[in-house]
Amino acid sequence: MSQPSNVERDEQFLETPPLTEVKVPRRNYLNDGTTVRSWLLTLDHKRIAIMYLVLTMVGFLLGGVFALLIRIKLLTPGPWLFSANAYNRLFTMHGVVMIFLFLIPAIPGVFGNFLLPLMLGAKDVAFPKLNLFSVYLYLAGAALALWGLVHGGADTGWTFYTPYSTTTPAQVVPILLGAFILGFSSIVTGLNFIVTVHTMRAPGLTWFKLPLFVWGIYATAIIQVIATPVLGMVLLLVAVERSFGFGIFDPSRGGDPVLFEHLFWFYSHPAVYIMILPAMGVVSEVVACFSHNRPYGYKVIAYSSLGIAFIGFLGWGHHMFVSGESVFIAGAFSFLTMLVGVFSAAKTFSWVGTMYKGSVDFKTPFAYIVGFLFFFVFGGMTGVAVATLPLDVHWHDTYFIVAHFHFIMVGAAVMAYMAAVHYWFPLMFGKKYSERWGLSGAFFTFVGFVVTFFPQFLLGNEGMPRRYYQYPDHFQVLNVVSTVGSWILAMGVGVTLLTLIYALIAGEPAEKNSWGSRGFEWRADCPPITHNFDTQPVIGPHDGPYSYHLTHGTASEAKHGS
Amino acid sequence: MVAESALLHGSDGELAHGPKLAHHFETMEKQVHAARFGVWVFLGSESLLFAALFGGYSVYRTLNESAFALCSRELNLTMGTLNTLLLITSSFTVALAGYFIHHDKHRASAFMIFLSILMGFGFLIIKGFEWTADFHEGALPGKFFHLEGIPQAGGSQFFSLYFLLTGLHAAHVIIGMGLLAWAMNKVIRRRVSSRYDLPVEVSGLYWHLVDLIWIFLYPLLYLV
Amino acid sequence: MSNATTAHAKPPPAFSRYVLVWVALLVLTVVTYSVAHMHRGPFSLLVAMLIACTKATLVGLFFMHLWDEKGLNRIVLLMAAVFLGLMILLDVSDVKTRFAPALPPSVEVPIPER
Amino acid sequence: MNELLEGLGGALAPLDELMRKMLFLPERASTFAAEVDHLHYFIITLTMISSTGIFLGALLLYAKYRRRAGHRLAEAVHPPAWFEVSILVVPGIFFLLWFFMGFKGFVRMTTPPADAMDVYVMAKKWMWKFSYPDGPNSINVIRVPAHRPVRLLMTSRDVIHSFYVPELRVKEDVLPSRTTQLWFNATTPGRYEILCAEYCGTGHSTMRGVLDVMEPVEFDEWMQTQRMGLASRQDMGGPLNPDDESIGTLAQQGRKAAAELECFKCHSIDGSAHIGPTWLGLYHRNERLTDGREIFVDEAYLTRSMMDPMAEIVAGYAPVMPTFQGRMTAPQTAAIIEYIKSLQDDRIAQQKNPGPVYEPAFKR
Repeated sequence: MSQPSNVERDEQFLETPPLTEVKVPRRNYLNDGTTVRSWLLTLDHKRIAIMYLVLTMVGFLLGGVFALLIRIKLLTPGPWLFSANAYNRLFTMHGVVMIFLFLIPAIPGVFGNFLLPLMLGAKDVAFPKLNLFSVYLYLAGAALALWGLVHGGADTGWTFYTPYSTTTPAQVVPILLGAFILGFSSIVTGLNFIVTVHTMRAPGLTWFKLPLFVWGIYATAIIQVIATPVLGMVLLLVAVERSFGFGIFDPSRGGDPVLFEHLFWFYSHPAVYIMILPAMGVVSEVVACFSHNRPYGYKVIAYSSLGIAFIGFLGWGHHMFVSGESVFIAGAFSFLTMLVGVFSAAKTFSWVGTMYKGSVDFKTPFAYIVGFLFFFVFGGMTGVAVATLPLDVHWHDTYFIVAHFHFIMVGAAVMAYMAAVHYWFPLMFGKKYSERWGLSGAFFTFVGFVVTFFPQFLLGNEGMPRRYYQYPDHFQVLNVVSTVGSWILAMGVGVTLLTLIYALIAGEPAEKNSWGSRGFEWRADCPPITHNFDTQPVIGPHDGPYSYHLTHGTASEAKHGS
Repeated sequence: MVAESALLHGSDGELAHGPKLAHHFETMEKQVHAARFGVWVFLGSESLLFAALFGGYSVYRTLNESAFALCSRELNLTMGTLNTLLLITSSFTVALAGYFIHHDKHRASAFMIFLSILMGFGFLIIKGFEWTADFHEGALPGKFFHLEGIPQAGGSQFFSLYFLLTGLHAAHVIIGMGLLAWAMNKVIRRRVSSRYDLPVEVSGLYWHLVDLIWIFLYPLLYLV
Repeated sequence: MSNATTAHAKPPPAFSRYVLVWVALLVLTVVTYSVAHMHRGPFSLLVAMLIACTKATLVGLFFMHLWDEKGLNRIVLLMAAVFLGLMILLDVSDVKTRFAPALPPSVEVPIPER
Repeated sequence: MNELLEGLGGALAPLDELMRKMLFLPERASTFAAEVDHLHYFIITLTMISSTGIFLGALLLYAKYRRRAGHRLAEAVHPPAWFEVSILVVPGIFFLLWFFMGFKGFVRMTTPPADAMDVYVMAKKWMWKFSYPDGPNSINVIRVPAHRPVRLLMTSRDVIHSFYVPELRVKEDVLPSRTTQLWFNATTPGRYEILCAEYCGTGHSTMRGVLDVMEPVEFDEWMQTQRMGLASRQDMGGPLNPDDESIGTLAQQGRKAAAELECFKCHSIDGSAHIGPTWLGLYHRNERLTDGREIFVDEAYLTRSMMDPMAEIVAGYAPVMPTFQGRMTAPQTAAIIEYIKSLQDDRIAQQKNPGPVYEPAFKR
């Protein structure tokens, strides 16, 4: 097959086919083999993405139920509804399920898998069998963790601090091994994405023509590959100490619990960047598409992703300012943490700048992103505030910290996840969701989120420590407000879920590229065929992921004539 | 796309059937490049599996410097040195295996891999002797540690780390030997040629990583 | 398209190079063994680590063919080492500058010569 | 920041009080509470301004560039260089400014003054035990004098706890089998709740103590009565059981514990030679060890020599002392050390007990 000459190739992609009547797309990856076996043993990155979507959504709902139970108990200061032990198991499993089963695998697993090959113009990820293996690793890890939960659960908190985690009679080892296996699923996914980005790019697709979502996933993959093995070994050390009495962290035998905290947070701080970097990638894509404008400072965003990935490894000590760490090293960690904050701030200004001189269309994904902007800036700056030493002395292990990381994990990462689901819904399922219900779901999620977590900042200021089953009475008012907020948040998530499920079943088919995006993934059909593109896409010299300033445009504008 | 079919049938052309070109790669050469890069990233992440233990080792060594020195003298230095020489030589033979496969000398290459696996067994056997000697001596990890003359704090930490580090390394030696056996099978069955030697190279790289880690373990554990 | 030139474009390395590296590794092992038997000064750890690093780079460059390797494969192990060194640096400096009684009770005993 | 506000005098006090109420911050009962709060206001107002600013900026840009009917091509707009540089540099400057302001205060908050009064805190699963060097112990209630620096030497019997008094803006984890320190200078007398801030199991949320800040005069009287009470109950010796409410100063409990553990078989307390070195005047003395090293006798050395006596043997003494590792509980160790510290011959006894040597935060 001779290579088409440059000019000829450009025309082929400049004219988008005129808007023909919307018919059910010919066979695509969804209806290409519908036996259960074809799904369970699929090597198609898109089907693996759908499997991840279902699994992580189950994890998200399970974690959400735990959260609602915790909030209900906190309505009253005294013992009520269930015992302290049950409460401790609840918040532990809320942490473990939400972090290891949803937040870390969700955006890389679902959208990384689905979109990376499409955005790179490739047929699949570099190692499809390895990709399927990562799904089954995820299933094994999740099954082990839930088995541990059913047989008594752990009451150590998701941080497993020794010597409590090595001495408590609860079922900690299965959950540790579950998290260990989930770690490997994350490493394998990260490895797959790094190799894919390096070797599977379409002809003409240089590094700085990559969509910013690919930069986000690439930076996340680097962290996954480097940080997760350390967590795997630390959890193994705790399991070994519990079962064989190795005494690595046993304080009476010369062990140092602060060493455990060092090794644990060496992974767990970069892990929060594993959660937020893909979300940032989604935000860059959605803001660019809905303002029909190039990202304002593409290089700043791209380099900031890598900056966060590498400098993010330096700041883990800010979790231990008051846990017996030396004053000097606390100062060093506080300084290094400030550097990471700079990259996030730079990205935020670029996103807002993207709307300058664009033509902004307020649809559901964009609504989530505007919410993301406020929560991410507020959550991020409270994070930098908590990295200021004297304030952390007052705030450490109080509800201020709980509010801070929920602002980032729920306010930023989950909002971006919701934006991604709505934005790529037509591409993934070829169906349209109802805009009205989508926006109302988003509205309830915002209101519920603010009413739930804003009072927790004030609780933290007042000095209510975290993980408290019973609390002093003067904290009750804010706790009640927060619990009511959690109900509104649950309603918001419920409405969104129903809207999407309804659209899946009874939504009318979406025509190709309904948002008018110039992203590479939108050049495939909605939903794409099994090997993504009929002909190998080639990126012309001045074509790019955000070429909104060029003549070619979406089907809709073909009608109006540009 | 014409080039890659030539790739499969090496000069001597007696490949039973070469590796399958996956549908999502344009050329065989890109697939091999991706595989090698993937193996390298895997080696980087696998070596970081030891990071937590090296971190623990360095912290506890700064805390009880002298206790670590005393414990390290409890270990059998001759066996440790022998193991180091064994692993280095096996790394050498694996490298030779790669060399021979470049020159399509399948039998020599298979023999070299066989030698390396043999040395791997030797390493494990010596390790077994060392561990049983430690068990009898009482140089055991954590709460089982009862060596007199060595302060409790340093001693139990050293031997916990010793057993964890050597145990994890031994596990990697076993995995490495499995990979080498898989590669040897490929060489004997002439699945590989000078054009396509990925299995030999991948198992070689893994074995060299295992040797690399032992090169650091040896001075840290035996020569404190 | 990434310039994936195959590693074998150049002539494959000579046999003698492997033997040379093998001998160098054996010599370095003997060196580190004998250095450990000399007086155990504050620098013994540093010397042992330097020797181990040279052996590691030898294995890495010649046995693992990083010498004639293109592209990112070269820096992967280096990055792993950098992050490991970073973690150890910060952990040890914390332990060194911590409030003395907050450290695990450690006991200094006189170390006999080997 | 702090000096600036004091300079403005009362003018800002109502605003100060309003901000504190608005942010639900507890009262200020320690010297550095005010400073922490002012830094808090500075940072939180910046956070509020920037997040609402960015949010409103986004809404404004949306309003201005709303997608009107039809679709026009976006101009190719490139961000000016100053924009790309400033979005990195400006936040960087602010964050580093926060760091320097914070670190200065943190060093002062973590370096106790030399004249601080020591109190030993022992945290146990779901309760606090306090013992004064030469005063009583008590469970869950600690009395401290106002306007005087107090240093808490804290250790835990089982898992990590954390001593946290919101009103004093102080918090420090309590690590098992080692000692962490925390100091404060309480300003307003009152009873403040002590909370455990590090998760420690079922009773984590009910592990609450009371910090009773008393007027200095009142505190001295209380301490006197306690000591006198102890003197009369001098001989009612009972075995020192760390769990029950025992009487006598920590030093006296140390004497009882030493008697119980037969320390006096080898150590004299009146300076006379014996199998082991005499305890009289042992504290804060330079000792020469068998291997020629010179060491300074402080708590760390005393603990080490109790836990592993073979390590550092004083020159001229036989290595016969058995190890007490595992045979002595932490409070017994602390009590014996306190007793050894109290054994100064009369010349030394008159001057105020200098208390343990404080290393400034940086020197290990």
